[in-house]
Amino acid sequence: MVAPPPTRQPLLAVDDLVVSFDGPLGTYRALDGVSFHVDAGETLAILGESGSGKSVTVRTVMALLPRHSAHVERGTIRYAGEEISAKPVRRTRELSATEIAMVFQDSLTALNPVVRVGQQIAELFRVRQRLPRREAWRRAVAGLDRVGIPHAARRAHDYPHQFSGGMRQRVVIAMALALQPRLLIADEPTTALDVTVQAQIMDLLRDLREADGMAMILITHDLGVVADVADRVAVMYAGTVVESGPLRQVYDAPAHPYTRGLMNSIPAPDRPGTRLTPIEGMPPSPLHPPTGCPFHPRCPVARPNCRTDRPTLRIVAAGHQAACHYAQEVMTGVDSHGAA
Amino acid sequence: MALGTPGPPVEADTTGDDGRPAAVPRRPRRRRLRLWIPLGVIAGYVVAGLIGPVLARYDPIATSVTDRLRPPGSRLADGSLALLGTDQVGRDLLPQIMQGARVSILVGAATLLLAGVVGAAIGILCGYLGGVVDAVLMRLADIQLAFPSILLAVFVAAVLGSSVTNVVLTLSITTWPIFARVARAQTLATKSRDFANAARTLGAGSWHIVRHCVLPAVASPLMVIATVQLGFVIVAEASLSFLSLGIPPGTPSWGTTIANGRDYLASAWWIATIPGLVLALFVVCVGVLGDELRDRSDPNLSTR
Amino acid sequence: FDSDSTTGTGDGAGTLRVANPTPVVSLNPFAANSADQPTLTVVQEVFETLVVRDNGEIAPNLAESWTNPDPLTWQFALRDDVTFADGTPLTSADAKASLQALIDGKGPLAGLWATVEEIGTPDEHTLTIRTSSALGTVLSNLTLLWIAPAAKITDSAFFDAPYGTGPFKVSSFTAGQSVELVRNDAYRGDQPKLATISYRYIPEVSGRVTALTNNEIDVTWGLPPDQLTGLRGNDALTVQSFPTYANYYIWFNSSREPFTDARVRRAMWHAVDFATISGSLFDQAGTPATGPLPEAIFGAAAQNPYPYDPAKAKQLLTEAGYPNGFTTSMMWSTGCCTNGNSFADAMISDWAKVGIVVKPEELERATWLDKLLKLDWNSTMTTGSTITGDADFTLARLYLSTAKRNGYTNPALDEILLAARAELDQDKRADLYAQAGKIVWDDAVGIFPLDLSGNVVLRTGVNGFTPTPNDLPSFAGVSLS
Amino acid sequence: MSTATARLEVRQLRVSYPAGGGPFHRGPDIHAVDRLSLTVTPGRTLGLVGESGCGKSTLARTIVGLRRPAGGEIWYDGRRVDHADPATRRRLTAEIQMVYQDPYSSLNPRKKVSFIVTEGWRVHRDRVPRHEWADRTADLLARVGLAAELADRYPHQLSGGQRQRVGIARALALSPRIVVCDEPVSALDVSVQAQTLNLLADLREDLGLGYLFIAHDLSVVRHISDDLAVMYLGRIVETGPAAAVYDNPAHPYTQALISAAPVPRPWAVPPRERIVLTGEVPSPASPPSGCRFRTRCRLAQPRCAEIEPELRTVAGREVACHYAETSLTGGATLDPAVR
Amino acid sequence: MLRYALRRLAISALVLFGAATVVFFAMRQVDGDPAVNQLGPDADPAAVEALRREYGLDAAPVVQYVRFLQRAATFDFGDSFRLNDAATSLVLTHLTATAALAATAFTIAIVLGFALGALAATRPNGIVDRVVSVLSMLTQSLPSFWVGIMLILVFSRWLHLLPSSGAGSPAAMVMPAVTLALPLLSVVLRLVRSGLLDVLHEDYVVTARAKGLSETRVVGWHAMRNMLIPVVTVAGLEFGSLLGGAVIVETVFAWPGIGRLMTDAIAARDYSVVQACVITVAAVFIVINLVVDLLYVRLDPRVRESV
Ligand SMILES: Nc1ncnc2c1ncn2[C@@H]1O[C@H](COP(=O)(O)OP(=O)(O)OP(=O)(O)O)[C@@H](O)[C@H]1O
Ligand SMILES: Nc1ncnc2c1ncn2[C@@H]1O[C@H](COP(=O)(O)OP(=O)(O)OP(=O)(O)O)[C@@H](O)[C@H]1O
Ligand SMILES: [Mg+2]
Ligand SMILES: [Mg+2]
Repeated sequence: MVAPPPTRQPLLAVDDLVVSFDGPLGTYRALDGVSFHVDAGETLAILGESGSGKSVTVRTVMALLPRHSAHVERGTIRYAGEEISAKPVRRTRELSATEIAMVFQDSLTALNPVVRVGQQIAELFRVRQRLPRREAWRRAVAGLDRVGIPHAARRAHDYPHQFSGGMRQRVVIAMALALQPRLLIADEPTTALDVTVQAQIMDLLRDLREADGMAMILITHDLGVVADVADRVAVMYAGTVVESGPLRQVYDAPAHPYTRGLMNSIPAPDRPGTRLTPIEGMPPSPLHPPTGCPFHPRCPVARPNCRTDRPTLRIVAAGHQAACHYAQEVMTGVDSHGAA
Repeated sequence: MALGTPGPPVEADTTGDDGRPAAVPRRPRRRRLRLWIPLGVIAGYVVAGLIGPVLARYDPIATSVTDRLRPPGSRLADGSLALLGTDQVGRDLLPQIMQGARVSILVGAATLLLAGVVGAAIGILCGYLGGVVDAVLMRLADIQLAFPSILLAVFVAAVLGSSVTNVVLTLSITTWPIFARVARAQTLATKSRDFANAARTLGAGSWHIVRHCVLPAVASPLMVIATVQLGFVIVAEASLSFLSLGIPPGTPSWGTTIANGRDYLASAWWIATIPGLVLALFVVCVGVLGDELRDRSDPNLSTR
Repeated sequence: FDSDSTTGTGDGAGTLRVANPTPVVSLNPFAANSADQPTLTVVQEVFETLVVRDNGEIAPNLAESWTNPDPLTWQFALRDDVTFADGTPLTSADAKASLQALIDGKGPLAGLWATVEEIGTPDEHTLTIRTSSALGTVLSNLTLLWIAPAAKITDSAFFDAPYGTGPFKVSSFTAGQSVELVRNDAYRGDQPKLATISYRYIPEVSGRVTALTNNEIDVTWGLPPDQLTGLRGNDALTVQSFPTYANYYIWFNSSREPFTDARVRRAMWHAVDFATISGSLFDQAGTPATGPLPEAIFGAAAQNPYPYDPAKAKQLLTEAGYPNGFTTSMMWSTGCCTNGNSFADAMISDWAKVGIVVKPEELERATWLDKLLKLDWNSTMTTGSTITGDADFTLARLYLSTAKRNGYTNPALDEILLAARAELDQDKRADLYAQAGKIVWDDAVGIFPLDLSGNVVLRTGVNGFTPTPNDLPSFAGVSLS
Repeated sequence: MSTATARLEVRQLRVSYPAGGGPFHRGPDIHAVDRLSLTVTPGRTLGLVGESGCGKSTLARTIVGLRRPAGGEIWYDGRRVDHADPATRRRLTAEIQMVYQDPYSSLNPRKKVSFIVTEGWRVHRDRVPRHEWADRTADLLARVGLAAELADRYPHQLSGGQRQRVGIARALALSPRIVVCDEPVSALDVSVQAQTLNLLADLREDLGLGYLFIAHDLSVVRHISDDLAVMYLGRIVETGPAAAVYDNPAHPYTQALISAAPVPRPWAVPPRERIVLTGEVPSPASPPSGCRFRTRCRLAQPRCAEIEPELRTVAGREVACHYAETSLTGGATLDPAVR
Repeated sequence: MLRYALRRLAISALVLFGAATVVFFAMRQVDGDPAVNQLGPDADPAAVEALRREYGLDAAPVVQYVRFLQRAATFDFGDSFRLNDAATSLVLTHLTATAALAATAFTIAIVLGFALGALAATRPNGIVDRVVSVLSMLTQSLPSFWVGIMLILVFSRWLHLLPSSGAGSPAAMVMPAVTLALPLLSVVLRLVRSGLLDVLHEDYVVTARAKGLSETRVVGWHAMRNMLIPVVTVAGLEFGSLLGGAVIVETVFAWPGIGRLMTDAIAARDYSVVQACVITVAAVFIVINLVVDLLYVRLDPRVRESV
């Protein structure tokens, strides 16, 4: 498993997380041994195919899974050394917003449509910090101002639907940042926004992170966005982290064939019109996961032992881990295989 | 109880988000049971209604006043055993209830069929066409809702006489707006979905869209509404019987049996209570089935 | 909710809490509701009549005596010591105004006085009634003529809280729901023991019985026989059953096939085992009828019973040309009759045994009435009460050919009935009614299975209640302990 | 019909939505598309990009006949489509098909794939005889790279990429010449997106289809388009060969858009200045006077508020900006204070 | 706003007019003559005729209809045939009695419905949820006359806890209100449960949890506010039908309400009272719908712009 960095304790460490859901067709594992960590002040990007378990992972951390259909079968979650997964949900709630805050994908649905925007932020100060109503409101307005909402004092009285998508996303961010958390989890914060607004939001996040020294977990499909802000990258496939490492290393020398396939699928701006090279095959059905390495049915370098032995995350370079039996080969052969 | 009470609308049985999940996985077996147990019970009712009266013939005019008001399990003068007791004129309750199942379920099913078909047609029409048609027909539904159902029952009974058909008619008239509203809402939601647009782009006319896009989408919520309404309709028939506006004498329904036994609740509780429980069990089963059907009717639920 | 605080205050005064089985919709005894049982029940405590029926005999009341100066004239001497509750004395003008109001009110009782030509008031305390033909029913008709103050009688607001010469006066009245009576201090007779009577309408039987056992009311009546069985064993209650003027009857529409044939009608009668049915369904609530009129009525006479005899019935049917029976229907109105639905079921069951299929038709009263009057029916079941206690009220009202009530026409019967009405000699009248009754019975115009008993259930502690056969429970003599 | 003339032309198209819609107030209509012209030629791809809400979908829907234009003309194959009689219209529009953004909502959840693919033949009874349906369906599915046995599945039993292929197969069933793709890949992940883009490119080569390809992701648009059109608030602000527009944008809005697009490997390409747009997007119900972009434009001058710039040819593309030349040479030289 | 109000008013008037027309002709279509019904079978035909004249029933139906509309416009529905009073005042006093009952029943149903519904929704498929949902189906499936009589037997006759009937004391209100509330309770309960389940799924509820708020606040404040609209809609309609359709409960508990007034009036062919009742009930429906719509605007800011 992840060898904890020897010098300092990670801010958040997730180890061997297994989560399953009851579905109408049976119980299936959405997470199958997820491990990763985030250090203080660091930005970790989680990449991966749709349905690979990115959202489930962070929701598990925040204890936001549906209580009745989801089951954490094993694994530990440590926040600043404290094993919060062994404690009642109440403990995670105490840490929520003050220590770990979360930004959700769709800002329209993440805001309560019938409550004034200012009130939704002020609520945090009133309920969590027991500030008087006025003071809470003042701080809410200040928070809106900070994320660049023009005329914040006036707009705080508006309802979410009166804001544009970009502004709503700012409101959500203001809400997440209100109590100055040490870790911000952003689950696809810009997917619903167009490029120009997306750029604004990413700039905002970067600025805030730099100002406060906040750590961040960023989930996105957009490799460009990741390249823009992340320090490290974790790549998920079929409910497990298949690769993690520093940004440039993962991008330029992916050690897992899935990551490599992902990189190759991107249209290259300098070569328009050429054929793209998608990953062949379909993602595995969570109900009938493949044996051995979950990626083997689609893997161009699979060998017979991939069918039977499940690879675990192994260090392939400094701070760079991959769960592939042939990681070294993949890493070095990226160019020769990439064209194939 | 208001006869026109609209039933509870379709609810989505979804799981709530609430904290850390429990550690014990649930078995999907329970879900199968939720379908099969009520189905089994309902089938039992239908079978009892179909063959029960054949096995233990119920003859509404075969009274035996000397055997009246016998508690369940009594032996009657002719030596037979009245498993569920006898009523106020000495008729065995078991065959009476089985015969009643016939009538009550028939009334329920026929009402829902009539109200469902008419309501769905009107609702789809309104939702699809909108405009004046929608305004006029929906106002009609409003008038219907504002119009006391008792008066309607009296009216139908007086103009057309009292018969099973007319009870069905009365109950259908009070029920159709519910179906119409649901069908309309669903039509509105469906008619401009992308898959309907795609059909339009292919050159499809309104009939094609209604038949292939709207109808299938309308069908399942209507099914669910129907299961909820079935209970209401059967109870409403009983209420009509209480007001002597229901099924005419000589054709026992659960409702008439319950209504007949109401004066005997203190002395001969079984007359009204047993069919009451029989009715309640049926309605509960149909309700559970409806809930389950609703969960299953959503094609997306099985993947997401 | 517990017993009213005024109840049971030692001296027997206090409030008697009464639950009516049917709503009192009007307190006007001169108009549409003049023959309504619930109306009369209250009205009898407030108003008095010139004569009363006491143990079947006519006795003086507001009128001290009467004579017939000629067969067409009745002359009454009124008491001179009577005042209305407001202190004004009762005069013959009041009696005249009351009779006139009844006739002008065109209610169901107006027909009793159809032959009245002139009402005279020769002096303050003498009333004369002149009829166009001799009217032998004047005295019994007068038992339903309530005397109200002439000055008020045309004022419809008066009947919202009427008063008369009776022991009580109305203090409040909510039509269809409740009536409150208070003692009339100006009453000439023995002061009633009760300070007030409060009537309340409770429609459901269970509700009424519960209210009674629960001490929310002191008295109710008209309970179905099955309820009485349970109540008899209750120490806190007294159940009184008594014969009444009411009976059950099933009419056949004699103008319709197959009931045009008296043999068919008799067959219907022979086919039903009334003894068993009434024994189990009615317990003490009814007695087998001896004639078309209950025994307590003036003019009733016992007739030859129709025994239960299916073979005979079959034979009669064969003679009439229906060896395999026939199909017909029987209608009744909802709530018309004690145990009606069960009774109908039982009869239908017996008829089926001789091949007569009778389709039950329970109808809303208004619809039933409509069909009844249009003679649009085959047979009908109902109960009726001869409220005047005089055979004429029922026989002449229903069986004269001109009444057109059941399709039966018989000139011989008409003749007897008209003669009886014109006869002033009460003994002769009784004779004539016995003959008429025999014709109705033997021709089986209808089936008269049983005479109904009334029942009144009182809480122990309600003393001095005497039932009357007209089934209008009167509480003037009641005291509470 | 000759390939050369079977092209789709949109002239001065105007599409509006009734504003407000409620009884409280009834503002002016929203002109979601305003005097817009473009041409789609078989065998070529016209990429269309623009901010969210600028009217791209509205344009697409109007072209395939789902909305009635408020003005302007739509021509196909030399014939006027928007005023044709219903029969002609049905026939003509059958040749203009659409691929929808969301593969989840654009397939009827209660119908099997076989129904969805054959739906066009059910509508146009004369096209394909019934006994050929099975074979032709298998052909079509093969063409879009789906196994024939998928015909018996319901949409929810398919993955996102498979669903999008079914949507494409449906569009192909009536042998269209023009396919309008409204963000066909933005709901798909990179790998599936690559599969779909490849498929669309293959179909274009094999069947000579013409695409109007709408997308947010500029790298995708760049990848597939021959020509590029950039929309802002219901109007086209710049259009021309993809290479020219993408690599050397002339309109300040195009510049902002392209500079904001994240690049997967920023370290592998020369660094670019990122132009971050400030200010709110104006409402299409009350567009600014003059140039619609001026409220957010770093180059805006008083003149921009008075005269609405028309499309004009500048450096091999058409652009609607008074200062296109300045902008092309790196408009930063203009003093931002003059805004 | 004015336009909206005017349109609402026009539609309401239309519905009212429709209901009035239907009831007017329906009543006259039904067998049974009001005059005969008043006077009984023994009345003289001339007397019946006179009474018909007094009721104004001798005129042609169209003439009667026009007269009826003219008078109805001034809230005058004529005098009751059966009870010696003006139809309007009868309807108003009975409506008051029913309204008291309905309001109590409604309060019970809403309070319990919300509490149980929320309890069930926060633990879906748990024991509480199952019990509550079966109970709700059960309460809705038992005919209310059976429930009413059962309550009377248990609480009055056997336990002597409550009065069996009458409209006098608050205690007398308990059983009829409970009987009336039960079917409504099951509707509210299911609505609350399903509404809550729907919104508990929404991202803003998850957001609220992520804000570290207590479960009570998340469910009771964030979620509840968003599921009120469907509940308000249905509850409004149900309240309306409580007002018009409480006959059975009114009969069982001898409650002098409008449902029984109407049923009795129908039975007696008391045209004026029936008409007054129907129009009043329709008007109440319309007012309730209006209130519901106004509530929408208060509950959901998004509606404010779109209405
Ligand atoms: N509430 C739930 N109930 C059942 N299954 C769930 C639930 N939430 C997620 N899953 C399943 O868990 C798996 C992982 O889902 P998750 O949402 O984490 O994917 P993701 O990586 O975030 O995908 P995307 O990029 O599309 O957001 C999927 O197969 C999904 O169907
Ligand atoms: N049905 C409608 N009624 C009223 N206005 C509408 C409607 N549909 C779209 N609009 C408005 O028309 C404008 C253009 O919308 P359209 O959907 O065409 O934008 P788009 O460019 O496709 O945006 P996106 O990139 O988000 O899909 C927007 O301002 C939108 O609010
Ligand atoms: Mg996700
Ligand atoms: Mg769009």
